[in-house]
Amino acid sequence: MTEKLIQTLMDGLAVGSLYALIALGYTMVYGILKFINFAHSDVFVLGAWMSYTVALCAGWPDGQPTHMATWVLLLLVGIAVAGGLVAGFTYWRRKRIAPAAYTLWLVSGWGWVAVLLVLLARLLHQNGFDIIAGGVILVCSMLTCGVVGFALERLAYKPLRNAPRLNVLITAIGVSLFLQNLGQLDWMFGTRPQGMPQLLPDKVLFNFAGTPGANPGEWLVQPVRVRLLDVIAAGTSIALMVGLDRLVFHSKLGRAMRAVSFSERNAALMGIPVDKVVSFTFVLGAMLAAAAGFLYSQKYPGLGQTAAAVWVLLGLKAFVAAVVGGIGNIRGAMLGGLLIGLAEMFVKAYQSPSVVDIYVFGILIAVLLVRPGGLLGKATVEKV
Amino acid sequence: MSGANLQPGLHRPSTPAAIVRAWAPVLGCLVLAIVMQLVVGPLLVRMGQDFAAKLLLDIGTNAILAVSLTMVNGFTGQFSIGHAAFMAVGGYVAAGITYYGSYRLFGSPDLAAGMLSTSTGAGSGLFTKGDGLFLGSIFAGGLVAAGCGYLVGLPSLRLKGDYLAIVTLGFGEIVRVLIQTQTTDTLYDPDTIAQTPAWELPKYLGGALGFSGLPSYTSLFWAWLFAALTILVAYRIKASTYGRAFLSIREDEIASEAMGVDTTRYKVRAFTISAFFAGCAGALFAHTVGVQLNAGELGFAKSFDIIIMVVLGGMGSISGAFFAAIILTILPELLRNVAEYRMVAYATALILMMLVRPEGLLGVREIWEKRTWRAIARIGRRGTP
Amino acid sequence: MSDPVLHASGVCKSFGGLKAVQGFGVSLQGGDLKGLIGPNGAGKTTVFNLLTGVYTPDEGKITLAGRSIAGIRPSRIAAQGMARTFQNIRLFGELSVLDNVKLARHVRVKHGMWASVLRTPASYAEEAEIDAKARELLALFDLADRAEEQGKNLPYGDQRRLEIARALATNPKVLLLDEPAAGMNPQEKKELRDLIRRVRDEFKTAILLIEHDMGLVMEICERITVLDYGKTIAEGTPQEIQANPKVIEAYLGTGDTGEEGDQKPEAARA
Amino acid sequence: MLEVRDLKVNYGAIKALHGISLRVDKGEIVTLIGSNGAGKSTTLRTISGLLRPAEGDVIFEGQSLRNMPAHEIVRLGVVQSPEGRGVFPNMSVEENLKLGAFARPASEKAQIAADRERALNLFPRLRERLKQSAGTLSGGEQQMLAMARALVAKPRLLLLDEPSLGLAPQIVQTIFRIIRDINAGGTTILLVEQNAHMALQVAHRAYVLEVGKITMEGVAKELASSDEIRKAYLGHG
Repeated sequence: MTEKLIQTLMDGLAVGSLYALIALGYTMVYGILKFINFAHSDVFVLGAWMSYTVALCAGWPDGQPTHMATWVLLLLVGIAVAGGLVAGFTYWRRKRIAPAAYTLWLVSGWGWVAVLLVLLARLLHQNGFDIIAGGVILVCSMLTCGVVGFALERLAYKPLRNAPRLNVLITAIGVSLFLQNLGQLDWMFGTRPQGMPQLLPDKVLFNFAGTPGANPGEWLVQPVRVRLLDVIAAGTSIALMVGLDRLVFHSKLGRAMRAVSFSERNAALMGIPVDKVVSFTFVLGAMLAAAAGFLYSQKYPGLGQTAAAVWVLLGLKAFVAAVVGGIGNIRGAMLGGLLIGLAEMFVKAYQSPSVVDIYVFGILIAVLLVRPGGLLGKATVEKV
Repeated sequence: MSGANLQPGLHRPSTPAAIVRAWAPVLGCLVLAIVMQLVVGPLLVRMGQDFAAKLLLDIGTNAILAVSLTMVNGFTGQFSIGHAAFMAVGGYVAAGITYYGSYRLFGSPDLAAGMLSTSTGAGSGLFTKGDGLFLGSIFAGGLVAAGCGYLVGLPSLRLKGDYLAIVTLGFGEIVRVLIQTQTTDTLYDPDTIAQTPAWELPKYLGGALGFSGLPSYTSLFWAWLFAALTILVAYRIKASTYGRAFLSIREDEIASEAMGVDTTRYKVRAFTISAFFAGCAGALFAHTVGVQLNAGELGFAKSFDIIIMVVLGGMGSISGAFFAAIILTILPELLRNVAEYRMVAYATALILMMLVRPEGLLGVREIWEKRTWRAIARIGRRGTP
Repeated sequence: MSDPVLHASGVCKSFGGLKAVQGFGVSLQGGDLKGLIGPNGAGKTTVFNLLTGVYTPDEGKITLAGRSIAGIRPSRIAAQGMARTFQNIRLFGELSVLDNVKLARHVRVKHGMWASVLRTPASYAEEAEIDAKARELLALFDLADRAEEQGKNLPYGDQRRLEIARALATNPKVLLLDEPAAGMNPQEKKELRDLIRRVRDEFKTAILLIEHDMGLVMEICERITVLDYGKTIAEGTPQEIQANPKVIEAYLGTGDTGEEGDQKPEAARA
Repeated sequence: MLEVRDLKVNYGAIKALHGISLRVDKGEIVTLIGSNGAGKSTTLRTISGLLRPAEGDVIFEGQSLRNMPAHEIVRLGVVQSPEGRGVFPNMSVEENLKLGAFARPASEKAQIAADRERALNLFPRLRERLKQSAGTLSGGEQQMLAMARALVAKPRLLLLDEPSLGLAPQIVQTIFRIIRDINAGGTTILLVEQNAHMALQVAHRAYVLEVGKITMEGVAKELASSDEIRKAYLGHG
């Protein structure tokens, strides 16, 4: 009995830390811009698929890399050339280099770093340093999603900074649908589910408790199994979360983020470049989501197509976690993530896997009705 | 749309004239539905366009969905992203009634059907014996959905905007999972069904596998009758003092409350009415030829489809939602060759719409209003709205 | 004397530790026109929010036509005869000017929603009445020819006037005007002044007015209440108020930096 | 040092400023007084780049601020202490001060520390509360924090928006004394105030703003004794 309890607890924490990682992105964007970035869960999915693509490029199984990988290089060259053209043209006409050129170069530069990382991962993999290669793939996927987050913010959300919240919400839904369906196209990831190769080693680190049976390897009561993969996943997410916490609460940039989240106007008066801080927040959130995507795909290697309901639901649950914890509150997101993870695992273990969602959304509705601002959040009242 | 010529409030008609004006549009809805059934449908079938007739059927259902969602998202400015759940509730309730009802009454589910039971083609008449049962089931589905709508509307007492949206979404998911986790059995043996007490029958709705073997009652007549009635009711609400109350909540909730509109009550009311029609649409959908009722398909993806119709048509425009429903039902068929780009295109359209014209194509305007045409004329002259 | 239409006494409200309004009282009879003034942040709008039910008072009594209204929701207070305008205009921007006013009649509507949907003779009758009444009001406010325009497209001064027209359409016993002259030019202000007087005379409404344009307040209000830091510091006729040293201090400051050698300005001594 | 030329600002359909011009010279305290809604804060917000003028220009040391984003204007040394204090309530006093120095490069570290010391010396009460979160400070302390925070940004022109708003008279006195001290230390100040008498006491020159227009300007001491001011505030009569 206790074994099952402890095992469930551990599973819950492992999954919960992933939820928390995704929830952070929702919460950071909400904290700063006061809107729900519905597309965040799709960035998470993108992170998983990107890891898959990069892993194939790095030569993991002898499979065929997704089509996406082949045109990325072309695109990068294209972007870099376009940036050069824009820069040259504006310099020729106005004797200054247009910001657009910088943006293009930034995207392209980031892309080239990604390409180098792929090559690095390949090299490491070929020489048997798989764990390090896995780390490189993680970084690569995070970088790419960071760029995607940046582009989304600049193209879709920034023009709506002062628009009614409903419009922004609809745009976010639009962006989410866009990413889902774009990913399904043949020249992206395609519609077929794929199996994620094992990048990180997995084995049972040790067992404890349980009642052994007569023969070795036989158990009357299943012991608590501590798996390496879970430890790595939970460890990585906790490290990222602690890092984020330090960044937000103990750095100049973090102070700027918090200032912007309280009041864009007053932050600007402090000399804080609000647009840059907002972009940075998006990038950061996207990178955390990508990390979660990577870790998730390691734990559950079956990758559904990008628009698969499973993915969307996962994202939604992370989002529920953010709301339950108090959206806009970073520590609330961590708390909410763990809470939802635990709830999910306990329902799975003690009731039935199929009713998990009822509980998750039930918690959401209950929390919202009792504390509309979430557990750690504050409810806001409109000024008359 | 039959009510388009009504300009309420300008004159006070004599009582008999008022009664005629009040009921003529209802009659109009009936006539439209009959024409669809007896003229348009058979004509399309004769031309070999069975497929077009089927599309016409879908348009009817989708129009109900879009127009009913407009009442919540457009009129009161709340944001529901769980509309498909009401559809599912209505669909399952109605399906349970007709399926098991047909067994109990007629001994088998597929013998009784309305006129368009034979695909969408021409039949022999308007009504057969199953139609009464069907009509009852539609209302039952609508009412149960309305009850759910009431429940979902209640949180709007405390929650606004994004938060309310999440609750509707959460509700939708709960409904879906509740249906899916039922037993996967569907009873099909008449004797068993006859012996099972009525209150136990709702357990057997197909669960995760979907509810199959439903009679195809939905005909052009029913689909268009309900579509026309939905539009008529929506229009009459919008063009009445209650419609202004709804719209005022959307425009400025605080001012609306200060002017004496009990905003929470009206929001709940909007949710309830909207859910009722969505439930009816679900009932019609469940009994459409070629459809297998499956809660898994009535999740947020379906809700988003309906939202796209409402947003593109215009937030608060009944005719906008109607036309968007038509276009977005036909478009996928035209875009068969590039089907995988369809959703990408929708998504892009949604984003662009928000960037360029956030109120949707028509805004709150209706296509029959003069100001709409004035605006269009202005665009024509100057090239800008 | 007849009973007051609006009577408030000892009304208090705190937000967190901040005492926004302390012991506020006011008494209005039909046809009264009172001013409520005070420096920024004195709690004037909070008083309005308390009277109209946006906030619930912590303490104190508010009665409207003899019935207590403290703590009931704004829509019910509006139904009982309290109407207001807002400091930052809150029109229904997408709705037409006419519909803005028509909406305000909603609170007096007797037929139910189903009657509207079924278009019963009663609903026709009432809609006709609403329409007539709204047009009448628009004519009175010189807005008749803009009836079909969207509220948000009106020029600023017209928006302010439309807000007053809308408030009046609820048939209020008490009308609260929150800075109706803000952002108006002198000509518009003059017209507004006449309008407010006319409203008072024709509708016999009791009016409570928050305004920063002292010229306007002094000219049209019979009595004025001055708030500072949530407290009533003076109450009286415009002349009394203008001469009241406490009021002058609240508005112009003491001018005393506590340093020797600074001469006290004229006004502060008056 | 600062010149505002024929500035017109609109909020949507509302014309907030109908073309105002004013000038601030180096070393001065200039005050902009007027009743509520006259457009004082609008003027300051336009200078510091939060609002864009419909017409007119703002020139700071020969450079137009018209199209410059707010955060770059801060870098030029035009620092605003916003209306209603605008401290960040969830951050400690210390963090708020650090934000004040946000725009300054890390290379000025020693300088920043010195400025912080100087600001804390002006407001010794803040020093006792460095670790306390700003939201728990009293109104007067928040105002002090807002000013100290602006000082850490090393302003050449300090814009103060209603520092006396909602404060008890004694604290107002302290605040104004400190404003004078800050000016004595060489910082030019543009002070927006409702508390006319107080403002006219400390300022060198003054502008009176009424409904988006400047109706009077002159030497502060002279304006202080004029009846016009009283009229502007309390109406004619």
